[in-house]
Amino acid sequence: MNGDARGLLVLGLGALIGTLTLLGINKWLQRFRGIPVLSSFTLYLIGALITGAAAVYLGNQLNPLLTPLLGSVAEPGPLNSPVAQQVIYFLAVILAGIFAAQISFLFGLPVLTLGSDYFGIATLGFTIVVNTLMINSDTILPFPEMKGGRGMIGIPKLTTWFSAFFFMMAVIIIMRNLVHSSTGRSIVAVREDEIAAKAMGIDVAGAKLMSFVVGSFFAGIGGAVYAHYIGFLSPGTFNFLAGFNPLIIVVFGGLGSMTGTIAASFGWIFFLEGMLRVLLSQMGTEAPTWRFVLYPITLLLLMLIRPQGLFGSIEWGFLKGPEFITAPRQQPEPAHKSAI
Amino acid sequence: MKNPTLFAQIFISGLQLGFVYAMIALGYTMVYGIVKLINFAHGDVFMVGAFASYYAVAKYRLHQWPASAFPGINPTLSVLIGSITVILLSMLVCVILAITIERVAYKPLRDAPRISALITAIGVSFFLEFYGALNFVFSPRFIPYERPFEVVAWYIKNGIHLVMPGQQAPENSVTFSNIFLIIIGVSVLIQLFLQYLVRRTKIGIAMRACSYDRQAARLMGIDVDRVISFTFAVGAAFAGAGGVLYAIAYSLIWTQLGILPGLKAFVAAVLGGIGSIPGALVGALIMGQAEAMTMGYISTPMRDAVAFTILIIVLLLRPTGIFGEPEKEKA
Amino acid sequence: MLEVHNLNVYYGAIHALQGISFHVEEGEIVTLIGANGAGKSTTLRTISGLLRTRTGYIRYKGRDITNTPAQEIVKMGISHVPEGRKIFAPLTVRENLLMGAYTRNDPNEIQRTMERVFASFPRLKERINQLGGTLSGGEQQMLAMGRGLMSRPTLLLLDEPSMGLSPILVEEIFRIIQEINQQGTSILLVEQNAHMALSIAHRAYVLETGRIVLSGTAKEVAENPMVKAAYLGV
Amino acid sequence: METSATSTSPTVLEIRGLTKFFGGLAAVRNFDLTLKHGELVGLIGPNGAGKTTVFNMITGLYVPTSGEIFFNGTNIVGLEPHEITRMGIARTFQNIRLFPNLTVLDNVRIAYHPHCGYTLSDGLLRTSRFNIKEKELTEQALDFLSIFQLDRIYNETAKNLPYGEQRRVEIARALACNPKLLLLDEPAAGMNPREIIELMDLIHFIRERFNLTILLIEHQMRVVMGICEWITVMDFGQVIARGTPKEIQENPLVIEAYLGKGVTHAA
Amino acid sequence: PSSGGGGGEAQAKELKVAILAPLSGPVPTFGVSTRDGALMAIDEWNAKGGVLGMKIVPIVEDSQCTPDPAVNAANKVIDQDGVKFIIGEVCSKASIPVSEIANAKGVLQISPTSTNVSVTVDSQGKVKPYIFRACFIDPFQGQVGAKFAWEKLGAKKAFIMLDQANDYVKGLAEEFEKAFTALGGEIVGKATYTDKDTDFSAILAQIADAKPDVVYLPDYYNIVNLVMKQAKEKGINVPFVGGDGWDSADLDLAAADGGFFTNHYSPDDPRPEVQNFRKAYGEKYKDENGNPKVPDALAALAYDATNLLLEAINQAGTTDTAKVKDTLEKIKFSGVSGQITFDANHNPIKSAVILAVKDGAVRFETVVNP
Ligand SMILES: Nc1ncnc2c1ncn2[C@@H]1O[C@H](COP(=O)(O)OP(=O)(O)OP(=O)(O)O)[C@@H](O)[C@H]1O
Ligand SMILES: Nc1ncnc2c1ncn2[C@@H]1O[C@H](COP(=O)(O)OP(=O)(O)OP(=O)(O)O)[C@@H](O)[C@H]1O
Ligand SMILES: CC(C)C[C@H](N)C(=O)O
Ligand SMILES: [Mg+2]
Ligand SMILES: [Mg+2]
Repeated sequence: MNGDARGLLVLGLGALIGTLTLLGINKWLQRFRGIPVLSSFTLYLIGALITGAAAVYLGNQLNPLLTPLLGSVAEPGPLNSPVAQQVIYFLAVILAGIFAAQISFLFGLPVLTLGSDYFGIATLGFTIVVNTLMINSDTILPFPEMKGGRGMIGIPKLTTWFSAFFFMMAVIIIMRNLVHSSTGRSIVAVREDEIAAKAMGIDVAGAKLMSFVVGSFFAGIGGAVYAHYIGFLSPGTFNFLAGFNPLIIVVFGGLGSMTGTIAASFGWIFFLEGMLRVLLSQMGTEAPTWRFVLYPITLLLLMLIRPQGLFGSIEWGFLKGPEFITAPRQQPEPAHKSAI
Repeated sequence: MKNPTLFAQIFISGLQLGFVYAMIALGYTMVYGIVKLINFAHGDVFMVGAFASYYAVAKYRLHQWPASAFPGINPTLSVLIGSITVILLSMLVCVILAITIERVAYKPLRDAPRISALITAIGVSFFLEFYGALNFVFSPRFIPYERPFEVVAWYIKNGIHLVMPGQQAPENSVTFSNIFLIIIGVSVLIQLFLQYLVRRTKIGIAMRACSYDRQAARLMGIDVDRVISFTFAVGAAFAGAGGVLYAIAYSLIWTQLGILPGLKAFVAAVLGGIGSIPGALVGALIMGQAEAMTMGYISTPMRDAVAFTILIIVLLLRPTGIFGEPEKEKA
Repeated sequence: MLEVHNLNVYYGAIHALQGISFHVEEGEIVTLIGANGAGKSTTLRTISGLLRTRTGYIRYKGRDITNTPAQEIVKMGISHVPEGRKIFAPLTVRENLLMGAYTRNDPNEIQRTMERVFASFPRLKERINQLGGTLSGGEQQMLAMGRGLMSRPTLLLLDEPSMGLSPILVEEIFRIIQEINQQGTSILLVEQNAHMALSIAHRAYVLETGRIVLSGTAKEVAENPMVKAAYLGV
Repeated sequence: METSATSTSPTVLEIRGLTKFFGGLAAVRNFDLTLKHGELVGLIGPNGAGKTTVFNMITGLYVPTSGEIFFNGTNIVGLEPHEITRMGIARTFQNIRLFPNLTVLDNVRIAYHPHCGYTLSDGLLRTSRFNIKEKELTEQALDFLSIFQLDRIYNETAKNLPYGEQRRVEIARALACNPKLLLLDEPAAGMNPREIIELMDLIHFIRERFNLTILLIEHQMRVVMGICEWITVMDFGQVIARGTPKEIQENPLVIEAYLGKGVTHAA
Repeated sequence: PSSGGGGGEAQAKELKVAILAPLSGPVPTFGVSTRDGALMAIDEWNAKGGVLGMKIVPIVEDSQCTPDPAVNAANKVIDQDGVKFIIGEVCSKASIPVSEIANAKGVLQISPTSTNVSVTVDSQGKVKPYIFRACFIDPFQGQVGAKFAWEKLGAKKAFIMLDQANDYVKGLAEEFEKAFTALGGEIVGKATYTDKDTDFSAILAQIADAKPDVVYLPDYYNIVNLVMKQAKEKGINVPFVGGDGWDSADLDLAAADGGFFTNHYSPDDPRPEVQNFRKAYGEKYKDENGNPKVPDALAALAYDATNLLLEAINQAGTTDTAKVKDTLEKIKFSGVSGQITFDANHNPIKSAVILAVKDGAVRFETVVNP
């Protein structure tokens, strides 16, 4: 394989991972149209850090115990076999998702009673608080393994093309099924009008919490996959500005459309990374800056031309909801006439 | 308290920070109030204000125009007039910038989903930061800022005394500077002006009317676009003034200097109750003190955690901020 | 005084008005009646500049005001009291009324108009410092009318002023409409309560799915058998 | 017009001493009301009398300052709105509250959420139960829509409908909540006389068909006088009169406060 | 068409060398000097016919002195360009994560200036076989700073300012503290900040309150500019001492006036290697006004590191990184910044200089030998 093809592969993997995270957030935005829910990026971080920390920590603690199982580099033991590693990796990713979901549950429980914009702002606050704590996790919190703002190194790089794709498909299918179920409808109803939703027998707080937690679960999974892809993690990567990226992508793709989110996240990564490569050869030092000059301009133009996003609320192929209306209904005999 | 003078010193720096935040927070509050848009570019307008004054002073020496136009003028008066000119010029630059942004980027999206406008605002913010960072625009670096007037400091110890240039204030004294006084003065004036504008003048009431229902406002004969532009302009003018004072106070500028103060000011506005003008001030002062106290007594890296924890707690206790009116909705 | 010719108005793909023409003369009360979704509100919104027409023209006192922005229309003396009242909820009653007089500048004149509004709606004077949003439905309707009058219009567009009002207030409102009219303001009235509308109007138009299907004096229209069946429920 | 409602029917709703203050203002004061099964009762009164506030308290959107509300014998004061709905009380809103960006069909299907018949995991896994139930409820929702002659526009976005159709969607949606007690807040507002007559028929029809008890707020005297068996009149938060439509129409207090002299021609 | 791929393609005509330098981000002068120094060395080798008959192709990536972009850049050059030799990164906090990747993939990395211990050794204290550096390490640098403060400045009480999230700053601060207290000094206060901070008044108030004899500020020049400017305005006249992070054309000389810092070399060093290098560099690179640029330590070390790498490849006679690394371990190399031989942890033993910022210029103060 020549270098360029390999480059594409790397980019593609990045795009997959991006997609994975973003889907988690899309879910959210569908409900909170109009609010930047930034904390999903934090949860993404939490997911990432938790697997990372667990990997490093457990590695250190269990090393002596596991040596017979792990074997040495020359003679790998049973746990060090690629299969065993992958199994552990899959469990770790799912655990990270669960953990992120739990954190968001605890945070969401009190905060979800806030009005929509205030909720968004509280999550922004949450993002920053968690990020700050992460940066200080080695000095203030008792997690020296996480190395605080200096970042964790040496996380096993276990994410493969296959596993990223697997998780992405899983998330997409779960999302699709959720959105087109009664629960999905109730979440949308809450977004549209809380009071009316209450009057329809929908537990508004519950629905909010539900969507929040599901979104966080996906974000946690995304984070874990990312952690095991990049092999290095630092909280600085997940600051509140970076938290806008998923938001931008989701809006770009079209708020009501999963198809759009998927397309936009691939497009976004190719666009930004591709732009850097192209520019770098021509602009030298200023290339990274130019990239962030051109990128908002593109964004602006797109928003002005298609404010509803690339796909609006169009859904393609198997992402569409199931159709239960069998035959076109003809004008019925007005039933009530008989009652008079 | 171990050391009361240290506390007082920290309190003063928190106060100064708080009043700077207040100047930015007002713009956020006003714009949010009227178009329900978190104008993320506002912090960058603040930055442009700082840069405008930098060019006016360092490149064009505008702060010295009275002295060169009328030789023999009282030097204090000259500095005063010159500095005011610089501030007004920066405000003007910011106003023009903000109106342009509003026209080009936000107005076409007025009927689009709110989130589209928000994304656009983030885009504009990125653009200003990075376009400014190009070498032929401003610079990617930190630039030392030349002040239009000199810092004069006083210390309090058995009365108020002047600190001689180049010398240290005596031990156990609390110092403050003319910049501190100016920031507070300007900030309070702006506050009063706005309060009057919004509560008492026709355009102020029209701003609130537009904020509630634009269609209905148009039926009253209100030129909604003008009112919105006006709101952006007023907010930008204050941010511009804030930018100049911030640059004078910390005397180093770069193109991303608006991000964090912008964010903090926005949070301050929320803390105080977004839409409320006294709320913006109170929220900003709380933010300023929270940060200063954390930096002084806990540790600097923790200050955002503390400030934002306060935000979350306040929101839990008063879901619409300290001065915010409860979200009234008749079912 | 107001002449509307061949309006075609669209909401996206929906063709809401399909070539509407009518006129209102000085001192008249003209009513538009029609079923739900016939396009009555759309007609008013087009006249007051909230919507644009693709074809045709609107003339007011001989001037072409087609597709003029709403704020300009108000200055020319047309005031639109919208469907659903559209009170500024966070503003007090007084501030709401002041907004009605936004295009005017003389404070004394404005004060005088406000007194006249209070004379018509004494309830509003009692509540002058209450927030608009906390008024009851009827009070809000009074405020909306009062606010519409604050610009001292020569033509008042009223969109379903009786909706949601108690019977006694419905009568009251119609009485006030007549009063306003007698003081020299022409009125274009959109109503579901065809009974009442026809009883005070001089002339009437019947609108059906974006077209005018019938016109004439109020009396003629009220006696039309089709109207009787469809709109008067007799 | 005689219906099954008699004094021997069981009590569905009983309100005792209900009071609500907004700040210093008593929007509702010491309000009592009893509804028997199958009754169709009107609640009228001048604007601002507190009628909607009573509805808001019954449905749990406002918490009463004091008083009790018994629904089928249970005190529902303090319950969450969605719990109350699930017990069998559905309503419409005076100022229509549809889910504006959703289709007509989805507006109605949302009301099935508490009793959709499948669990979240069925939905996530697309089990056969999900498919069967979802199909069932879609059919049913369309049936409701067809009663209101809305089935042909099931795919329209709610906010684009004319006012009168929106009102009908709202009633259809309330019915889909599977209520025993239906609260209608000014259902005829914005309808023309012909549509009002149709609406009256509809209200009758759904009461029979779904075995409902209905409490109705309305300013159109034709509706109230035409279909209600009993009427309660409020003013300044208090009950000023109760009785049959005929009695109410002749009650001088009501005429003075509410009906005015010209009432006769409206009925 | 590239030939990057797997090991030992002897017939390759090109040798790709990646240069990871912070061209943008908080400390761009580090990146520019490093790139220029490395490219100068590569140009010189190419002029002489390359190494082992191969033309050297530099691949410059902007790593921003920030872990994530640096890791991405490293992944890109390794996976996409098939690079097997990396010069960089400059900053320890970026070099450390890069070293993990490089070491795991058997890519040889020489950091010219990353002084933190963890660059070449892992968390268990074992050396990373494929990672080297061309500079001294922080335990030594911290010691030099402490000794200077204690002996030359006569300081008894020191105040330390540090950014916890920067490996270099944190490490150096710790080493300084150790050395200074060992000498008998007292640390009267420690304050942390982040690299996002611009307002240091609270810390400066603490300093004024603690009345130290010296403030140790081992951060990069961007932070130094901010802090010292505000300190001057607060009337704090205590001398500041720092590390090699101060070395930049963008150091605000007025603000930093009266400060001292430890560094790898001084361009005023009269040794002919230094003066020849300075001259050649100045001819090749000009500043905005067209005057010859004076190479700072970053340029000198990047130049040395690149030469070191190419020399090792030359001596090993192969581009197999396993062999080159063995050669490096035993190499004796004489560079602009001094003699380089590696200890067991792949760290060269080198002397340090102390520079003083005085009256708008940076002046050579003393040399300190290990
Ligand atoms: N904002 C809108 N978007 C799309 N279609 C609209 C919109 N507003 C109105 N319509 C459509 O335009 C047509 C005319 O509506 P209009 O509101 O003018 O009717 P109306 O006669 O005032 O009815 P009503 O008595 O219910 O108020 C209707 O078919 C309606 O569905
Ligand atoms: N959330 C609230 N806050 C303050 N006052 C309120 C609130 N809701 C209702 N009110 C007041 O309570 C009184 C009763 O209001 P309510 O809406 O119940 O009247 P109503 O009888 O339904 O009138 P209408 O027929 O006009 O709809 C009114 O004076 C109203 O202003
Ligand atoms: C260029 C130098 C200031 C880099 C520093 N020695 C570090 O390790 O981060
Ligand atoms: Mg209408
Ligand atoms: Mg009501």
